[in-house]
Amino acid sequence: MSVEGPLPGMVLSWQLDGLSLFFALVVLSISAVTTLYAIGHARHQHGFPGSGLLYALFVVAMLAVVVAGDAFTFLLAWETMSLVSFGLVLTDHRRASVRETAWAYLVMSHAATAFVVGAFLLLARTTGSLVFADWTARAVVLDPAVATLVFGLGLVGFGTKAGMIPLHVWLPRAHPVAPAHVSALMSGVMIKLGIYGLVRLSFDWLAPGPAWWGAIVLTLGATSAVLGVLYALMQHDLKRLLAYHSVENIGIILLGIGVALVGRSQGLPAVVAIGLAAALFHVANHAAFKALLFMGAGAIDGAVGTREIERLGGLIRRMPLTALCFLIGSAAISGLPPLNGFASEWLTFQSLLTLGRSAAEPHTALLPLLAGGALALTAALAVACFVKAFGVSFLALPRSAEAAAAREAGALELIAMAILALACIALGLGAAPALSLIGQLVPSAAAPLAGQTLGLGSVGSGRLVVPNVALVLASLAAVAVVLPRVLGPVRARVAETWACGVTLQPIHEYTATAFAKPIRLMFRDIVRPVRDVGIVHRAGTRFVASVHYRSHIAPVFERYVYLAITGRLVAGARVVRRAQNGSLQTYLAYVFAAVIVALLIAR
Amino acid sequence: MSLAPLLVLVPLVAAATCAVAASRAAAVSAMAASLTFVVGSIVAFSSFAGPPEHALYGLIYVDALSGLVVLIIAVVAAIASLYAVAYVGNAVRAEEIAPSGVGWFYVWIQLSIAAMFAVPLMNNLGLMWVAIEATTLTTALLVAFFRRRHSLEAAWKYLMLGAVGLGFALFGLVLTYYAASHALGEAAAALDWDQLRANAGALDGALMRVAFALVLIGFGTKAGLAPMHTWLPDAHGEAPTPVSVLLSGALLNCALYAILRFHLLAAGALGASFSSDLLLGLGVISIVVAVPFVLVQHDLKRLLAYSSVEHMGIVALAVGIGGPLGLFAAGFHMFNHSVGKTLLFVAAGALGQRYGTLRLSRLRGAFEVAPVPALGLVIGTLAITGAPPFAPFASEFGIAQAGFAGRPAALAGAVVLLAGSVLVFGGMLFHVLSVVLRTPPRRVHAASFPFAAGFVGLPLGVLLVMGIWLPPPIRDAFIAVAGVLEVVR
Amino acid sequence: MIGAAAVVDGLAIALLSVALFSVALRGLVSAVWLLVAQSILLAFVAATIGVSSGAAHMWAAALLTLGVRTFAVPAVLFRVLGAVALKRETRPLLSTRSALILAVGLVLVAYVAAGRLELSDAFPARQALPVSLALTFIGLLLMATRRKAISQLIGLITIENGVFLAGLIATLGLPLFVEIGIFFDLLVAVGVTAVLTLRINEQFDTMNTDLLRRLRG
Amino acid sequence: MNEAANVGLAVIHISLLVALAPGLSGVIKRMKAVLQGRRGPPVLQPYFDLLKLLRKDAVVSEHATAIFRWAPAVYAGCIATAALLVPVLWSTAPLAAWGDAIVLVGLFALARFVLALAGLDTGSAFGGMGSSREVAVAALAEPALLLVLFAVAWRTGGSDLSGASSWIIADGVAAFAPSQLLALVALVIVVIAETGRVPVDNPDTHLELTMIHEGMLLEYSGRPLGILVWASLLKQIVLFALVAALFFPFGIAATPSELPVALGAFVLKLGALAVVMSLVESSTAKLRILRVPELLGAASALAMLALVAEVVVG
Repeated sequence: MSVEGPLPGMVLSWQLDGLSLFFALVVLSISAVTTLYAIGHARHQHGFPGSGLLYALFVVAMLAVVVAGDAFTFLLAWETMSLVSFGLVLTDHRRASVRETAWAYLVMSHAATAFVVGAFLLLARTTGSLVFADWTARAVVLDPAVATLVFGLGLVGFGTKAGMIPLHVWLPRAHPVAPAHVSALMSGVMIKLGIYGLVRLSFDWLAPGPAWWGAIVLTLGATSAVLGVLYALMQHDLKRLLAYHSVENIGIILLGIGVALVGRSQGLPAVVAIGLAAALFHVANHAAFKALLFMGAGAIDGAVGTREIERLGGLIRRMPLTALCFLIGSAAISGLPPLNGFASEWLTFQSLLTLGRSAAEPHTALLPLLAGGALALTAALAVACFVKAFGVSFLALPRSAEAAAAREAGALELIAMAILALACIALGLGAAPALSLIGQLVPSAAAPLAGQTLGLGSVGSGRLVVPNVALVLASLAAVAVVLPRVLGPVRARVAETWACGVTLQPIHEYTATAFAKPIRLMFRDIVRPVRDVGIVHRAGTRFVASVHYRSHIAPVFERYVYLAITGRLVAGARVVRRAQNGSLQTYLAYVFAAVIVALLIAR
Repeated sequence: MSLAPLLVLVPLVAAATCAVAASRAAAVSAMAASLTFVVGSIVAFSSFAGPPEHALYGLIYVDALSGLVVLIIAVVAAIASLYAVAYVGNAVRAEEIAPSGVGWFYVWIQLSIAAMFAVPLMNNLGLMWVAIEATTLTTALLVAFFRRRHSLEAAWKYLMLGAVGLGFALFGLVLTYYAASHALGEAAAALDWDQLRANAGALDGALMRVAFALVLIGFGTKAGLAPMHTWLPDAHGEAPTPVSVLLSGALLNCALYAILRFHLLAAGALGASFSSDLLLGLGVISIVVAVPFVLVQHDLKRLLAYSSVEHMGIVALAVGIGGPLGLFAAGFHMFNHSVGKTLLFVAAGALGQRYGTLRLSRLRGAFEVAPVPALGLVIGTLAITGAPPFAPFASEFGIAQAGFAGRPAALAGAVVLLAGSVLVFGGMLFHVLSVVLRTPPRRVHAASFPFAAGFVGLPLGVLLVMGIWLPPPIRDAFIAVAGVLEVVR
Repeated sequence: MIGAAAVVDGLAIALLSVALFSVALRGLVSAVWLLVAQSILLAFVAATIGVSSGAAHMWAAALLTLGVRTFAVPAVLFRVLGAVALKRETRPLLSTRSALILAVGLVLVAYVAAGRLELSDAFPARQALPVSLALTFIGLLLMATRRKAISQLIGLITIENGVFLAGLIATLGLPLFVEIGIFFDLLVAVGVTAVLTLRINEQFDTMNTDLLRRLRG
Repeated sequence: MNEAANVGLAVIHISLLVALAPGLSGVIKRMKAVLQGRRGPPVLQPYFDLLKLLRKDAVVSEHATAIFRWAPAVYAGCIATAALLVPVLWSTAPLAAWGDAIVLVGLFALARFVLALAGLDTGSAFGGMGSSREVAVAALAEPALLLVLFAVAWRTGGSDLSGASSWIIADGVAAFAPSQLLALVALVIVVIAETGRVPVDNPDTHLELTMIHEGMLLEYSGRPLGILVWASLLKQIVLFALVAALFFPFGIAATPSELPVALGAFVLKLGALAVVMSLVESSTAKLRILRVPELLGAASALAMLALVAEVVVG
């Protein structure tokens, strides 16, 4: 089915192969749930009149990106997606920071699209057509330099949309500003389309390239993962924290893709399969638990009115169901068994190990294994981050009046969150069937499966059967509870928490800043915290009246990469602007010079 | 008898009646514009379909390319005249224009429309030059219509630079005439475009190189190509909005039309590379020069003016790249830019009248003050800066695709196009957002803007539809235009 | 025939010297008179070519030149000058000496640029084409270095004269109706400029265009 | 080996580890005391403490929620499941068919997650401090642990622990290759950090400000505390078993007849490790929390070195 496009000989066509179907499934399922949530959440969010329409257009645009059959349709859908999400991010445009963020977001995605256009046109130059089918049918025979250029342009273009370090700057600024259901969709699904583009480019349209392509993706993936989670740990706005976690999870997905790329360049189909399966499986998992967590954050924001963790606390008593769903989401994102996060991270570990073992030269073997170390660091930091996020927000005593007065989220919101929570559990326990589905959809991503068991199945290689492990875990937990009863019943008496003899006040509790302090100090060279402490003495005395403490994380990328570029651009523009100095004589001189140059050229 | 001569006649008659019946000049001008719109469309679409036609004893010659320019002028003139009714009414109420001057305003408007229609229709290159000179003269006084110091300054520079440019163009024309008379014999036909185009091969090479160089710089000044563009932001910024619309939407294209005619002659005589490379070079320079002025700008209309410089550069780049796709996209982009820029200037004009100023720092909260023009401004900016799904993206994509598939210079041009459009997108959006959002000022002038939805909705609708699907007649039109512009490489 | 070529060359050189003289001059009134001199010389050139080639329309061109360039245009200029008190050009951007050096340099550039275009079988005036280009350049120089609006207009008319000279000698005159069109345009251009100059004078109560520098960026 | 035998073996496996766990802790305490010139508590003292705790009533904070109540059960379940993954007596660990080294690390992470949350649940400052430091230390220990597992897995064909140990048994002498030595030292440092031994944390003290692991348990009392302490001791013995399995798997039974020999070998290995631990504990002082990263950074570096030596030198 195709429609005549605006340029001669151009056809707007659609294509639906396994990969498109997989991403379409992810888009559809998550947007269905977020729509349900949006309806429930409407009473909090003062959307402008057209926001419902924009939201529907956003979902349609994302679907169109995934099923686009040629470069022009793809770009149409791609940029419409950015434009619409820009509109949605601008929902409460009263605040100047929101406008600034939305503008930065749109300009960065527009610049990314320019890179993608460059890559597409280079491909169109050699194949002579814009239709994707032509690009895959004749494996595009590019000479290496052009192929590398196309891959580089695609990586930058799609990487920016995915939120890969160092192109991630828009993500932690745009997501917290958007309303909950929009940021759930943006973070859960939209950034995955960047991954979709990258997978299409590197596995469908380009012939296998040199191994260092994969190495670069692996390095960028590892950096995104570690830095993403580190910055997340330092944030105390729940949504910014979740946004940085999107950067981290994109890093994990890129690790899978990197493994697949190296495998493809060295002709190891098994490695490609496990790498790609891990990446795609994590795409689905991340979509589920990230959307869940953003909805949770939205529910908290609706109930308490703030997303600042330092002013939450004790919400588990007032919002038990939200707390349960948020807990499941947190456990899933931290990669804890038996949930889906663990299953895909396990697969990513296995893919790194498999590549490490089967790589030809030693030095290509070393990189994936070290990336494995980075992934382990990321997983551990993620646990720390979500213990902080969940613990400080939900447990112990409420730190502010609003938190104390919080009320449970609406029914629809809870249903939406419950669906996704169950999805996390189902995808975890049902990891094997999910992976076999992915294998059928994308043949080149058929993970090594033997019935319920994940793993290569060769002697000594790792194996994982999530349901069985979960069963054993549950039964042993039960035994641990029942066995001591042999020694007779015991009673539990309720008393106050021990606080060195003082009745416990919310002030005694550990704040998020304090919780993250050890890690902040341990990684201070990377994270570079900035701290200013102001002490106000009572007039004329040495006695301290009040202490003012403010700490934030130096926006390294923003200051040294983005503001540097834009600053120089604007400064350069100011210099050039002086050329239009208003005097007719100068303008005549310009015309004169132009005539002289033209005559010289024409001689 | 073809309708072409009517295109010049109707505005002239209207100008005369406006001069006489000054009180009802607005209605006369609006009617004349609608009439020319209808006639212009008929002439244009007949030129796209059939072979080039002659009229008025060979004086008038209409091929597909001139048909496109006629169509553009018809559309832009109609919008400008219709909008002028509301604009001038508001201006008079705000004492910016003396009631006595209203009649003269419409006289000059219709005269300039007549002159603009004459440019693409004239077969004789000399008369074409005369028509372009006429457009300059008629619009010069319009630019200075507001009796403010800035308008006078803008008009003075506009006139001086325009006259100098056309002086050099005339010099080039004389050399072409010499080469033509040398090749075709002494007859008056030596300056007729169709004859010249037919046997351009016989023209002397060395002469045509110098002639094309002079013509390119000369008419380039009128088309606003850098570095001769310096008058453009002053003129478009200070002129009353309907005049800015005419200048930006139609007049630049007339000058570009003249360049394209000489480009075809030079290509015939010297082979395509010389003139294409010059056009491509000027196009790239225009895009590069426009960027800094868009990034740092303090006036809304000047911002739109620099965007016009960039888009004229893009069209020149497209013709320079050449090839069936490149030329198709060039014609397509000419049309898109005119429609989009007309919308933007109308919106800017409406806002300007509501705020009483066009300084970006004082334009705030336009969504609340004037929602329809504000929406038109934002979506128009997104369209004009080449964001899909609007038509300018399709044409710029076509140009880039042709560039990437073309010679190394074309590839470099396409890269500059992509980079330039991103920077301009960022710059313009930043300014427009600061205009549209934020909290509005307390005091705002009252200014009527009738059929606002029509003025904003229609062009946007056209740009949106053509961004996704081109109706067959329009597609054939652009193919025909590409056919005319086709230059055997 | 040969004699005519020499006459035309002589007239061209005279035209060039008049232009160079106007570069050196400061007074506005004298500048207009120099313009009149240029027009008369142009009329003679047209007449000479008309005599030698016998082309009827050359006579018409000569008459037109006399009519428009020698009478109408200066008349407008004098009327404008009448309305303005100050008759002298304020200090131009370049000192007279450096302006003259630059003018001579431009003439050289014109000769180099136009020299290669040997118009073989056109009117055998070797000097005329380079002179026309030189006149154009000098006109542009005048416009670029003068502050008064009127002198910029005079520079503009000098450019028009240069182009007109090229038109005359290169092809024994452009087709008549084109010629008429160009003359009509020149007249209207001068008219419009005069109106603008008066308005500037009325608004800024001086014709010094240095005040016209407020539109920047 | 049919199904019933498997289950039987699993039960023996888990009950052996559960039984020996407090004893191991007692032995280490006793050795430390001897090294420090004092008699020290009887080796069976931990058993008495645990049984006393399991019979006592619990005092639960008013702010405690379901997380506080369910934490002990989940914590114990995780550690027990992890125990089933490590080959101790029989060549293939009971759960070898369903999980591998990475699942072990995952289970430890889940245990830590639950316990840290329980620490925060009651709102006491000490619980918060304990959890914060526990996750911080773990954040540095896990990468080292995983790199060690990768180094071993690279040699033995994959991350399956049982496969690894039987490969090393078959390989024999090569087990003492230099890269393995580096990995062993790294793993020992990680074990010290994970079990809260002296350089990182002091298991015997109740001085709130210095406790990491104990800090989280502060609010627990009675039976839940008993379960938690027993589980953390179980974790310690599992880690020791892991060290044994990965570096000295010799003596693990391949046929039922060798089971007694395997038991003896296992006890011997535990003893050796206990000696090492007590030597380390009594010879070093507790590091400041901000110095711990240097120690664990060294462990990660050693693990990376082992990996490089393993992969590049081969």
